[in-house]
Amino acid sequence: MSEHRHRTRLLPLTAAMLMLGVIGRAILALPTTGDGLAVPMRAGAEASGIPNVITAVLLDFRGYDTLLEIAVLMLATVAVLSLREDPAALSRRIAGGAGPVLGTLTRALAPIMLLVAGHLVLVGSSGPGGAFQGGAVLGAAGILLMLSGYARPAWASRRAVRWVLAVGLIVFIGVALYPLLSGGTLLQYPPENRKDLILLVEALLTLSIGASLVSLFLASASSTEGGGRR
Amino acid sequence: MTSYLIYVAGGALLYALGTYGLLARRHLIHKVISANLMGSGVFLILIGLGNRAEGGPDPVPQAMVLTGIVVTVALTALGLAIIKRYYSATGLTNLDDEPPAGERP
Amino acid sequence: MDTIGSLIPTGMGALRFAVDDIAVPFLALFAFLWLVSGAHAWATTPARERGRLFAYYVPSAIGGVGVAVAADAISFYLCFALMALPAWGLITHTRSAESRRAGAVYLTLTVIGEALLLAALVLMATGGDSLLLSEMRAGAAASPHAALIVALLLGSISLKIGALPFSGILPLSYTYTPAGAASALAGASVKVGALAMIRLLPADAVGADWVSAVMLLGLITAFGAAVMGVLTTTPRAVLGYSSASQMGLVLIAGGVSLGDAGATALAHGAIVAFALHHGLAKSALVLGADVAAHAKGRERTVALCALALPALALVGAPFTSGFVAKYALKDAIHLLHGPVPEAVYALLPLTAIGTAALMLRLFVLIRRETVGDPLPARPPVAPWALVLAATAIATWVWPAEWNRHAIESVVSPDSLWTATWPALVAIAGWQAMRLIPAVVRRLDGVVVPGDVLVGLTALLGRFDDHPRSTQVAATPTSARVERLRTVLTATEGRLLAWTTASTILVLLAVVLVTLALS
Amino acid sequence: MLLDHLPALLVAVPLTGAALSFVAGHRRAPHVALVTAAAIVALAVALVARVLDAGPFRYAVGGWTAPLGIDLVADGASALFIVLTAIVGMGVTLYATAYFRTDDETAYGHGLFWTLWLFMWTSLNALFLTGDVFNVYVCLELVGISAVTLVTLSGGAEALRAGARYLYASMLGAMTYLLGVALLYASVGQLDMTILADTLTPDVTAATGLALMIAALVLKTALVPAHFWLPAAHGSAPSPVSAALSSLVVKGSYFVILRLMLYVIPVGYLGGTDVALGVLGSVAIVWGSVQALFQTRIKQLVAYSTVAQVGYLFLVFPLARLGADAFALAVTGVLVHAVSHGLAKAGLFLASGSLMSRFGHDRIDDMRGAARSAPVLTLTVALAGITMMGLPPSGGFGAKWLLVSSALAGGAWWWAAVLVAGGLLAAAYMFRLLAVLLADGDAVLGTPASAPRTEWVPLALAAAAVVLVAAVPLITDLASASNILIRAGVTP
Repeated sequence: MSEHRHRTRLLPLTAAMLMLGVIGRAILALPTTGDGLAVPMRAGAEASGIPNVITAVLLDFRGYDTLLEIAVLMLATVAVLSLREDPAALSRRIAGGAGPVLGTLTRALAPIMLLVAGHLVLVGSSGPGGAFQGGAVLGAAGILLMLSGYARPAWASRRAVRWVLAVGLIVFIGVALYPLLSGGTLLQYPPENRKDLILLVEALLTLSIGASLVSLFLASASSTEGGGRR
Repeated sequence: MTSYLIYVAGGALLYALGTYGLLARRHLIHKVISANLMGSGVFLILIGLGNRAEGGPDPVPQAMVLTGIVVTVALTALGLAIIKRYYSATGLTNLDDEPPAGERP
Repeated sequence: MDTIGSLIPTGMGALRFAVDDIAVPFLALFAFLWLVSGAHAWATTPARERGRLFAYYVPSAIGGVGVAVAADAISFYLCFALMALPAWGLITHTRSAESRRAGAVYLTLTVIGEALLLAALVLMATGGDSLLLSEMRAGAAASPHAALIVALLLGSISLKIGALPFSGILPLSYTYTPAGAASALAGASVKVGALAMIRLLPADAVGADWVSAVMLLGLITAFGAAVMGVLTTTPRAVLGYSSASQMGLVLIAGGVSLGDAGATALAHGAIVAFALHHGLAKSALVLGADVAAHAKGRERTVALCALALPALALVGAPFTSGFVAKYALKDAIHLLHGPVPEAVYALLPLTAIGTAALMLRLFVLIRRETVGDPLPARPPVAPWALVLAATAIATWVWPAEWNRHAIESVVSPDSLWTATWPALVAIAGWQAMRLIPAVVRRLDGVVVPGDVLVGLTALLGRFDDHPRSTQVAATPTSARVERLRTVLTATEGRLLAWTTASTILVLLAVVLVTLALS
Repeated sequence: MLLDHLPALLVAVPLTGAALSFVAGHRRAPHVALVTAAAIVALAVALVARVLDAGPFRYAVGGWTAPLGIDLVADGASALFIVLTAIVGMGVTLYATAYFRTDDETAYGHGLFWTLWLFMWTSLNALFLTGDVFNVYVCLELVGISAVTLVTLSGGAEALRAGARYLYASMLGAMTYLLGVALLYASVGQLDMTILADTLTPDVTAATGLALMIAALVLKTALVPAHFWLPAAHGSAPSPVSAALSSLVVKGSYFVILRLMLYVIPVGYLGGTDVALGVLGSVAIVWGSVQALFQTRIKQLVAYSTVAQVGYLFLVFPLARLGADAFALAVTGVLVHAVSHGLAKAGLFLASGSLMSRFGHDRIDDMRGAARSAPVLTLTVALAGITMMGLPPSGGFGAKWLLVSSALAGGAWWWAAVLVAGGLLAAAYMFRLLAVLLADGDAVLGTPASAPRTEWVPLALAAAAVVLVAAVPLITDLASASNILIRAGVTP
């Protein structure tokens, strides 16, 4: 039997159905309204003067989650890098290269994407946007460049790439610890330079996230020579 | 008032579907996709249930989902990297820990 | 309850040792025997094997000596375990299949004994706020679990001293052990069971039925082990059964000690007396048997004659240490009334017949034994001579209450006769057996060292291809183990397969939810 | 006052170390790791001193207290686990400096062990400190991703297969846990453990959510029958990783179960779940030990021993419902067990790793005679064995004593019987291993791949476990300073 044809298996199916039943029963037992923490969160956001309540939750109230989340992302990058087979994966050229159309298009698009990424970071504090969105656009630009045959620029040594990947997290930790000097707690930004600090962190995070996404792509892409081994 | 139930029910279905896939599908990438389905299911449930709040959706589940998505991305990236390396080391696309489906009694 | 500190007995985390009245005789005995036996072992072990033997001997000796002065539950348990577990390495020193099997049986029973002891100690400690043995023993009588505590302690002690049905543990552990180490095991290690009786068994905690039952068990062990010992084929096994038989007598004293306080004091005296007497005599026999087996001509004759001293002591002949010990035991039993104590009192002299028969059997076997294995040097005589000297005088000169009666009555014809006739009966019986050689040949070697235990393991392994032998313990049942291994690893393999395992996990989640909602 | 910020620093310092070790490159990363490890040890000791001195305290990250923000909670139990992690972590770091020394730049994940390891340390500390059930999810994933990657570090097919299984198990666990949090939050509307503990009322959704969370954590702790990922993962990882996984990572998720079951959830709220966990724990003790007895490869044996030892950790739950005395004794006992097993198992795994590199293989039966050529390692195995068997004066003995006392105080002798039987089974498999090492044999030893000086690290860890009874008073004090016992009404 081909391994692509799948035969339904009864026991796992039963388990999944039972799970569905468990979830269903739990959900149907809920009252139709439930505020959770919505009310105090909104009040808190208003008090601290952040217009977007979700941003307030992400960056302020539960900023610790976000710090660890950045750690998760960098960890995943490190993990994938540790699993790469080609030590030079980060500096290689992707097989094939680009035709004239893709090449020209990429060259035209890349600066615009850079601009969009920057914009997303800037609006992040008040509307939808932020480091993840910006980083995603930045990463996409990078991957596009790689796909069209560009390699890592010559000036970027291995050490420099590592710095770019880590700088977001390092600066984030630094900024998180900074309030400790003035008697605050971790991540308790002083109100006077709160905005600047967040912007600094977001900007560098965007850079690191973008670099992470490109690294993830490069580390797992097949090498130029001879494709993947069997 | 109970429109949230549509999302929640959809989420629960996705979750169960993903569970079945993670448990029963043999191909390694199928399993990763199934786990992502489970994740999407939970996210839908979170968002859906968060919509029961009066005066606009509860921001906390939304923040949780955003964090959850990043974590899931990280897990997925790691999963794909391992699968790729495993494939190149063994040529296998499954865990090879049980007889093929056809040979089972 | 205000603090958890109050729940955890004070002294947890500290080891306390003390030299008290009980400790002194045991400390003297254990230290002497472990040292002297060690000297013998050192001299008789080839240099390249010394490291391996003493890697086990030294910890065992440390535990064996330390246990005498252990004052709290934790140090007692520590020393008990430290002595008993490494002894496994002494038993398996020769690395033959039989010795490995003996080691496995020994280890299993020892670890079970440890577990019972631990349970008893914890139970005793939960009653009061002390880990001091003296206070725990006093508190145990008032504990609601007194009966359980006594039962656990008796179980543990029985395993240590080889009471029926565990009598096989002693011959099993001596048969394959090098002589020096065997002397330490036979002389010192087993006596820790006697020490445990004094240190732990609470007085007046359980009813007279218990006293009777334990005394009966002791008596049966004394007789039963003697019978089995006569039917085995190696000197060491005979010595092992003789130990079990003698420890049966100690168990009788242990039974008496469960009674009221007056009887307890006397019983403890008897236990100490027996420990000194039997520890020294048995060590002298083990070392002497080794010396005699490697001697030739006239030296051999001298050695065999010297060996008669500890043998006679075990029988309880007049002017020997056994005479003192028996007297102390009789005094203790005499204090109790009722059918069982009186019956035990009446039957006690008969046990000497069994012991005498054992000793006769021992001499026959030693004389029969031919020595094949070359030693680097002949076994040294000095350690043996030291133990012999100690056997001769220790119980008589020890400053204590328990030897006064014996010293007073040592020259009375009545007591001399009481101490002598069992030996004469045994000799008469032995001569009578010569008239029926066919029966003797058939019975010779009926009992394998380890008796019931080996029988039990053999029963479990009866699907094996190995033919059962009555002369040596069966070899390890490797085929059965292999089959079990296959079944278990295959089961685990199936359980570990992803789909099965993850499905079980999801079902487990469902079960937990169901339980949570029920 | 720096002492007030200890919880934040215990997360921030290793996290900084992780980022810097990545930048430093594979040659200088070990130095970064050593400096970081030393700093964490100092911080962990300070935390213990602080908790003993002033009791449990909360740390509001960002200045927002729960329910708005996330509170870190430092109490006796978390301080104990953090200091255990610090000690074992220091040992693993020292050992790894020799173990991963190689001139091949591409070996062992291109020298990224150090970064991954410091990430794992960060996440464990974070897990022991967090007071928020959603933050637990993030921490668990940090632990999971770093652990999975560390397992695959050798790059061999077996390690990759084990890593993949471990990853799928992690995914299943993560999703189950998150689903549980979603349901719990939908019902109660809170994420902070203390607030949850105060506001939980009988409710189907909340109970379902909590039960799902427990099930997910059980999977991550590898309690039978959810142990399916552990033997392969712990058995095929590089030895320093195995040590950290077996001794610390399973404790991370276990710690959350402990807090949930005994602190957040009122007794009886989850019906018979606590008894079910105890029963599974008993099954784990027997099944893990029996499997350990039949393993032919040394690290598999040690890994199955972990399956068995994890079982003890779950006996606390049925014992905890047997009254205040039993509760206090059981919690203290299980803390002692966690510490002693952590130390001994780390020593055992590191020693196994050294034995394997000395022999060039991992077959137990072919390690005869190791005692003569590798006495330090054999002694380590023996000392670890003492703890596994629960002989005095080891921590294993202290734990067994306390747990048996708890069972007897609660009048439930059958749990005591399980505990005592567990010691017997441990003796069986440890003696089997020791018998081979101590046997005579001409073990053919290659030149040690790792520097012999690192063999003292496992010895020190195992020896620490053996004398741990001396630390029982300290652990008792920490237990009294834990929120679990304070809430239960046992005040210091």
